[in-house]
Amino acid sequence: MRLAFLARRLGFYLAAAVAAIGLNFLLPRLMPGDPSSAIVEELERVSGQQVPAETLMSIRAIFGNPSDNLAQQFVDYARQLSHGDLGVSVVNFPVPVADLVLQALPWTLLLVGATTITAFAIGTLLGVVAGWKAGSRFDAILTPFTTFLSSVPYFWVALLALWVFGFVLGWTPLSGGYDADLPQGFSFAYAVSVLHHGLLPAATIVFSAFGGWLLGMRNMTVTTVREDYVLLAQAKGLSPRRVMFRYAARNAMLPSFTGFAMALGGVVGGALLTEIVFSYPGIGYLLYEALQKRDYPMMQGVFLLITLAVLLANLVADLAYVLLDPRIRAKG
Amino acid sequence: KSGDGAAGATIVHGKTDGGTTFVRNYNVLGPATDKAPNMELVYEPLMRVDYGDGGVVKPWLAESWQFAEAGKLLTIKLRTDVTFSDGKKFTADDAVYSLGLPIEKPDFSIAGITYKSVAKVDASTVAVRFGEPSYATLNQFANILLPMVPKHIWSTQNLNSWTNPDPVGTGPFTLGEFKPQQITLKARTDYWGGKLPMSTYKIIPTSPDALKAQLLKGEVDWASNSWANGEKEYVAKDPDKHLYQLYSNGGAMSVLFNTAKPPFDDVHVRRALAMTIDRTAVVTTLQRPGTEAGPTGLSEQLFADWLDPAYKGTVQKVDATAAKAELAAGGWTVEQGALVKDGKRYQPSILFNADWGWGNYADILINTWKQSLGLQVKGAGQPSAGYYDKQNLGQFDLVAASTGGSGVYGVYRFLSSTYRTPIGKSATLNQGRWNDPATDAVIAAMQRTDDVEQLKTLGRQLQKIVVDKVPFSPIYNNYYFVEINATRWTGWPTPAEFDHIPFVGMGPDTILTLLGLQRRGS
Amino acid sequence: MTSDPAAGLAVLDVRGLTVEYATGDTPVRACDAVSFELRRGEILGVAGESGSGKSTLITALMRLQRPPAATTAGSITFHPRAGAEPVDLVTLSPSGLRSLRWTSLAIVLQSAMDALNPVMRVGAQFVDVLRSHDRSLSREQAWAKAATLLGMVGISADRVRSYPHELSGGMRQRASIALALACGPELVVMDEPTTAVDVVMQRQILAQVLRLRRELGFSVVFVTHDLSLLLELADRIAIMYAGRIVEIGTAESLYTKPRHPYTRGLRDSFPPLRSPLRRLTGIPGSPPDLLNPPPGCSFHPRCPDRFDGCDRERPELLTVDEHAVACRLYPSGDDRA
Amino acid sequence: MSQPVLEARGVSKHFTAGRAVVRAVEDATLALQPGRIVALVGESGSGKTTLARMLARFYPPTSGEIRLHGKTVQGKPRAYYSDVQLIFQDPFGSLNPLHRVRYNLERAVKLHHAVRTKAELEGRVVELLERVSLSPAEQFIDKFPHELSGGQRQRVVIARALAVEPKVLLGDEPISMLDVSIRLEMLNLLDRLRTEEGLALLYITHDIASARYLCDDIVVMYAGQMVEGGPKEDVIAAPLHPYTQLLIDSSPDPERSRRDAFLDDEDLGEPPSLIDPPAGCRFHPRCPVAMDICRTEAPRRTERPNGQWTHCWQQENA
Amino acid sequence: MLASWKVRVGLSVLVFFVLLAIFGPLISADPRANDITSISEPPSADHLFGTTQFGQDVLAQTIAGARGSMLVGILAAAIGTLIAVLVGVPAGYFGGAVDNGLNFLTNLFLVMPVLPLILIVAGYVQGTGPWVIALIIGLFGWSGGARTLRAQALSLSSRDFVLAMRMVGEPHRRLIFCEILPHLTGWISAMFLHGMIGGVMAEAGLAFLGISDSGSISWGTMIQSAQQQSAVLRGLWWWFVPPGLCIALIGTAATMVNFGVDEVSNPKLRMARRSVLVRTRKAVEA
Ligand SMILES: Nc1ncnc2c1ncn2[C@@H]1O[C@H](COP(=O)(O)OP(=O)(O)OP(=O)(O)O)[C@@H](O)[C@H]1O
Ligand SMILES: Nc1ncnc2c1ncn2[C@@H]1O[C@H](COP(=O)(O)OP(=O)(O)OP(=O)(O)O)[C@@H](O)[C@H]1O
Ligand SMILES: [Mg+2]
Ligand SMILES: [Mg+2]
Ligand code: NI
Repeated sequence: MRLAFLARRLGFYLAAAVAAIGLNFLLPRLMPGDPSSAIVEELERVSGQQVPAETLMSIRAIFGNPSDNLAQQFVDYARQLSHGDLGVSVVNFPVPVADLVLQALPWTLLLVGATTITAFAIGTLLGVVAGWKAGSRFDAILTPFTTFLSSVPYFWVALLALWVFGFVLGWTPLSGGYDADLPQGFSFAYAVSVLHHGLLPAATIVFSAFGGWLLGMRNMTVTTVREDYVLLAQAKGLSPRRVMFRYAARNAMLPSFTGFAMALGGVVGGALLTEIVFSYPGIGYLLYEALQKRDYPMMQGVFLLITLAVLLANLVADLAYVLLDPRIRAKG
Repeated sequence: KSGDGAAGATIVHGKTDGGTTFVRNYNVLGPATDKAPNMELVYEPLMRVDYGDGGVVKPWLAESWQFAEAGKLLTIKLRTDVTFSDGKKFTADDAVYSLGLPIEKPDFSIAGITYKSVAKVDASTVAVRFGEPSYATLNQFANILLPMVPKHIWSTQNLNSWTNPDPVGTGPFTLGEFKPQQITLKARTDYWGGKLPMSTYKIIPTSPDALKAQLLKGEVDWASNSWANGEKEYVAKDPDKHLYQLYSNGGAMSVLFNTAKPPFDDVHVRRALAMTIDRTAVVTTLQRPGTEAGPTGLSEQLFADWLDPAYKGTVQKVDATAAKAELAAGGWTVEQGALVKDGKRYQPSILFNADWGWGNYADILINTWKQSLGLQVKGAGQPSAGYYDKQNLGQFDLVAASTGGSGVYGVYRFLSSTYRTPIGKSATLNQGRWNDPATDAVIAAMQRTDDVEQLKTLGRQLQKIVVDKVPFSPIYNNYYFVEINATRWTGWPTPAEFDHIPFVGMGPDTILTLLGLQRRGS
Repeated sequence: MTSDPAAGLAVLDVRGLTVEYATGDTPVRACDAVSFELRRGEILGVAGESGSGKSTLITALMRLQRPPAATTAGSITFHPRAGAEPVDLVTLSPSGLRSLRWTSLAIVLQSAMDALNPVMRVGAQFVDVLRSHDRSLSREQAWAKAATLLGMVGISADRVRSYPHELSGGMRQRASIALALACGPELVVMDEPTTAVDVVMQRQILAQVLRLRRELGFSVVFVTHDLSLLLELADRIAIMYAGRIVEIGTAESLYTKPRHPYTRGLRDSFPPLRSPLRRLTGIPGSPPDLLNPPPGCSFHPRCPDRFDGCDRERPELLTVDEHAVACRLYPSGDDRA
Repeated sequence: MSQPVLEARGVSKHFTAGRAVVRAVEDATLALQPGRIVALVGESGSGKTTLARMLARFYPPTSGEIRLHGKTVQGKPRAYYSDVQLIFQDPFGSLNPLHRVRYNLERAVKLHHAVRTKAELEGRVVELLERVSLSPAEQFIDKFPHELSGGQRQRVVIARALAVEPKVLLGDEPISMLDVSIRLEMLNLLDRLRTEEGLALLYITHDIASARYLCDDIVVMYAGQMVEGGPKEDVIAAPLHPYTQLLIDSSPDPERSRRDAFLDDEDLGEPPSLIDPPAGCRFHPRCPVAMDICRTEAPRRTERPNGQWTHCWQQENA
Repeated sequence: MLASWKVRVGLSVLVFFVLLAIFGPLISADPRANDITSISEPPSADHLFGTTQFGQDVLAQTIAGARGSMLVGILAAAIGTLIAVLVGVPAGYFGGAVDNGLNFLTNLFLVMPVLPLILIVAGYVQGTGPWVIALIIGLFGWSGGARTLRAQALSLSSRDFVLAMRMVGEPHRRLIFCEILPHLTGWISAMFLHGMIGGVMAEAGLAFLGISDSGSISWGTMIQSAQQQSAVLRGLWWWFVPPGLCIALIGTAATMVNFGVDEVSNPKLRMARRSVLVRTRKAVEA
């Protein structure tokens, strides 16, 4: 049962990955006109130069040679991808997209990964407490406040934070991922600088993201607390903390866990707007720049990477879910 | 933090337009659109344009030059004291190679190269041949995109894909350390132009807003960015050290009329609309008071000597009465917000670049037109790409676009009908499709002479055409914006007195600025 | 009955227990001045229709009620075994209560599927409670004990590592009975522990409960809507109607001589399995809405024997020996049926 | 005995759950006659609901056939439903909480009769309500299900089923969710419908006492198979199958001397898995009198002159 | 449903904004009118919300922005909800092959990263109007809803009352529309509200990135314009606070409505209300 379940999920993700690659392949081709010619023209317009043969080839491999049929184009595309080749950045020619992505990836993983986990932890914890003490003053104040918080556009929060802490108070740097003067590497000063730069973006992400977790978790906890098994746990005379965490929270968490997995997958996509507000050198910013400069190969590459990461995270989440919820193994 | 280390002499440049990371690509001529910044500190052109002197072309790596054959043959004498940073001498071979590249490789044909061939005359002289008289296009040799590169290195590379990670050039700097978020350039000790007062030039990426804080804190010494209300928010806080300077770049933000289609093929309509642009409102909201463009589009700061006295000091005010009279004279009426003549209605729209945030200024124009003429113009914002597409293809009625160039000829050159294409075909210049024999004649005459007085006369003729026939209508002057924190470095030029503009990215001017600085207190 | 020396003594003494649901403007009184006594080793059955307040009573007895339920009056005096001081569960401090829980008071809920934590192994749920009440117990010992306890109710030891969903309904129900007995409680309350299983299994489970009670000597409050089952199982039976106990007495006397018309009606709602069939009518009408209880005796709208005044006067539960009834037909509680 | 209206002949139902096959009903045969009530008893999971749902054509039988008026049924079940109606266990669940009583009945009437006027429609609805003793009808007609008690809801459900004027009513534990005190009213109502309208009734229950009260014949199911059947008094008084015996012994019976039944604390284990049922007689693992043959071969049907029949080796050999 | 104060307050706020979007622009000042005599002025009697860098009245812009943002939000929500219903309900109701196909589609869209996808698509179709933006947001934002609806329809379709009505002879069409859909209205309206804030937020985000119709005024373009003029760093708070707050307000309102509806339909949540706790405490003390 368990294996069958996993196999089915795996099958789905494989299919989804193929679909994602297909979407990535089709998107530019669905747009009016022939994508590679459009890109070539764009490139010529931007640079005011004729596109060299090498660039043309790279573009053709990713975006298709108009003279080939679609199947042939897909084969070329898949072959290109199977070598880990996401094509060549048009704007940063001849740097491969993969290189640029790899450069930006650690930053995003660090910032968004850490904050996603933190926000989830904080939100879930507070949500459990609010749900456990539903109706208490703590809940009655925190929950509406959080409702409001989670409705505030997060780039707006980022702007305000930047203004207050970066500009008015000057506590945090205004942009970038680290102090450029320091040599990159595993030095203490460098780590401190990375933390210092990451603090504000991280804080704003956590600030605007934990509310959603809190609300979901609160309601799930409220529902779970009314389950018989929680009642029984109380009757068993276990300590309230144990009842709250092992019985109520443990079960209430299951639905948010799926969301958390998706969020983790989304990490690779970066906190787009926040990264932009803080000029944080992550994937989100990369995508934004690609978009602005119409660097289609870069857009496609980043998007493919994000999609595959999300798929992978979901797969991992499914696997983990099997461990978390024994019932799933039976249900399949 | 940045700056005063043991090495001491560092100048920090905050770069705002390059995103968060830099790309190590020093192939000046390569096809990428994003390359390493400030390559002009490594690779230098032959000449420079002196904006302090009406945009006249001055020598740089070239020592002198001479036109012959009625402006069709240019002999350039090179400096003999120039070396590349690898120690090799800069010779005519390098110059011929460098100038020949765009001819030999059409891929590299940068817009504006008009010469047909290059030849070596002797070890320090090259001859450039044009197809037609080219006195007026000398400034192409001042283009930093036509730099002198070392033949011994470049000729062995595949220039299409080479990224030239360790550039060797004639400029005052070599690449010290390259990090995606910080570049340090090291000053050469054997630079032909003299000894630089600093040993290191550091470039950091930043955003316009972050830059402001960095300037205030003194983390950045020098940047090229506009600071609306900079006088109050920056300079006033320490007028001695906080410098915010505007240098006219000779051009203006203008409304271009699409003269290839009605109703803008009618001079009365153009005049009426030009008369009812509230330029003062625009510059007020831009927070650049007093920068309204004159009717000619030539800035007085730069072209004082060249301007027709009749147009000097003119600030065009909104004149609804006159504008209505113009419309009446052309037989136009405005009905329900549209221009009407002979039963045909025209409801124009104005194209602008949304990425510049120009929508709000477009609104000001639209409002004034509505208030003074009753004409309802639609705003049609487009992101950069679409904006340029539509502009070049002539798919617009009115477009807010920058005009400009070096020298009077440079500013007006685009009006030549030689650049004109039918609507639907891309034009890189003359997007307004201006087609006027008188204009063409004057422009052609300017190309054929380097006689300053004659050029001035011709220039005034062009000014008159622009003022009377209104192929485009300037709104406000464009500037080079310079932000400086002079805490560490002094000796900066000022707009009141300069012979080079302290603007980063201006090639030789940038170098001249650096050469002229002194460390404060030493 | 058992040979426990303390037999016959009260283990629980409930007086005037009133529980209200504080929803809406008028509170719903789901338990109204409920009084009874539970003796050591005894099985007290509580029968009543759906909504009569059985579960409310049980949760209030265990102080497990949650908002909006609130115990608004009455006392629950618990007499611990080894001569310790009696305590009032209604006012007992939370920590005092926690020390009594499971070691003295245990509960079996209606649906074992819902009562077992779905993400914990069955054994772990035993270990959890065993170790929290006996800190000296090692993990291994606790698991071993869990297996023994499961064995007691006929579940093989290898099932301790199963998750609840991996057990059948009957096994789950038995497991939760074993769980209730884990810490040797004096009192086990059971809220319809066998409604979800079918008759064969029900009989097996109840047989085991009876056997275990013989061996361990705990008292039981057993709640169900199935009077016919209680008649066989319980020592004494309390009949609840609309939040009140309308009659309480030994099983035999309740079956043979029901006094309250409701009890009689209820008894006659179960068609016989063997004796000759006759047409039965049950009790006409439907149970009252506790939000708007009828005035007087809440049974009067359905009562075949009602007479003048039943719709005004509320009868008290009057005790005579083993039998008590709240009906105006028996003004002194004596036997007139 | 008259001709059966509805018959199941050797029907089986196998569900596939993943790779496993659940043999929920195996070779069941059942006949419903007009004016007679058959009770189907058996423990949880024995396939009673599955059989009822096959008869209601919610599931197609894996094998065997369903016959209505002697003809094998096939095609769209729409016409079939004007003869056969199923009453569900949960009276709340089988009424859409968003629709009034009126809507439910009017839809049923409209779908099966060409009513022309509003008054005619109203008349029919009132008549239906009165037939299930919901009178005065005006008091109930515009109520929502949640405004009715369980018994009243179940009556509305029955009224809706009657609207199509069926010949057969299948009741899947129609009273088990009702309060004890009102169950009998419902049984009496069903009994009246049988007598007055000549309906054929299938009464599914796990309560053997109520089966005895209502029905004429009893059929006992165990683990997907029918193990015994016959006239009710015979089956209860003298069960032929040990499972029937066990079922009767397990049923609460206050008349029995107290606690007798609880004394033999014997663990009979669980009903078998239907995925991998025991070979031979499916009851043999729990059977106190199982013989060797029970473990290998399934017993055939043994009939008694009184109409009682069973599948048990004990009887076959007797 | 209106018994819940959360629903009442939330709905009032939403209705207020919808009315504002419909009628506000008719009575407010021209949001594009430039008054260069008052530039970047803080709130005053003349300009209740102050003025922008361009001498435009922030109040008028906020009102016009309500129209722009709500239009995109509501359109996106309508499109998304419609697709969710069209995909989710048949999948759940019919099951089998229909379900397999539709469910795969849903799951696929569920795991696709939506914002980047919207960005990419918006990047390809540059310079678009509010309709296209709404279409894109809606097209990529339906999957969560479809999944919920599918699950609900699946459980509803096997509920006894559906079977019972089928037995009475109702055709599939009526079963879906009269028996099942009415039960989903709660979910669907919640989905719609959710989609609406999602749409408003996404529009704001896209506008902030410069992907929007620059001709229209929305809260997003207001924030973007303020950001472009460094309003934040210059302390022109009255410029960017109103649009941000408006978004937060309707977001909060929509969440409150959903919360309230949840409480009404889920008794467990209803029991968790503070009033219940307070009342219970009072009862015990009495
Ligand atoms: N949370 C609640 N809020 C308001 N009233 C409630 C609540 N829970 C129960 N009640 C009411 O209290 C009364 C007693 O309910 P209780 O659950 O104790 O009945 P019961 O006898 O256990 O019924 P059943 O046999 O159905 O389990 C019912 O009338 C019910 O309406
Ligand atoms: N759709 C289905 N898919 C798989 N198995 C099923 C399905 N429906 C029923 N079963 C299985 O078929 C067997 C018989 O179930 P059924 O519901 O018919 O029993 P029942 O006699 O009605 O039980 P109860 O008394 O609990 O209602 C059970 O083991 C059940 O798990
Ligand atoms: Mg109960
Ligand atoms: Mg069943
Ligand atoms: Ni029962």
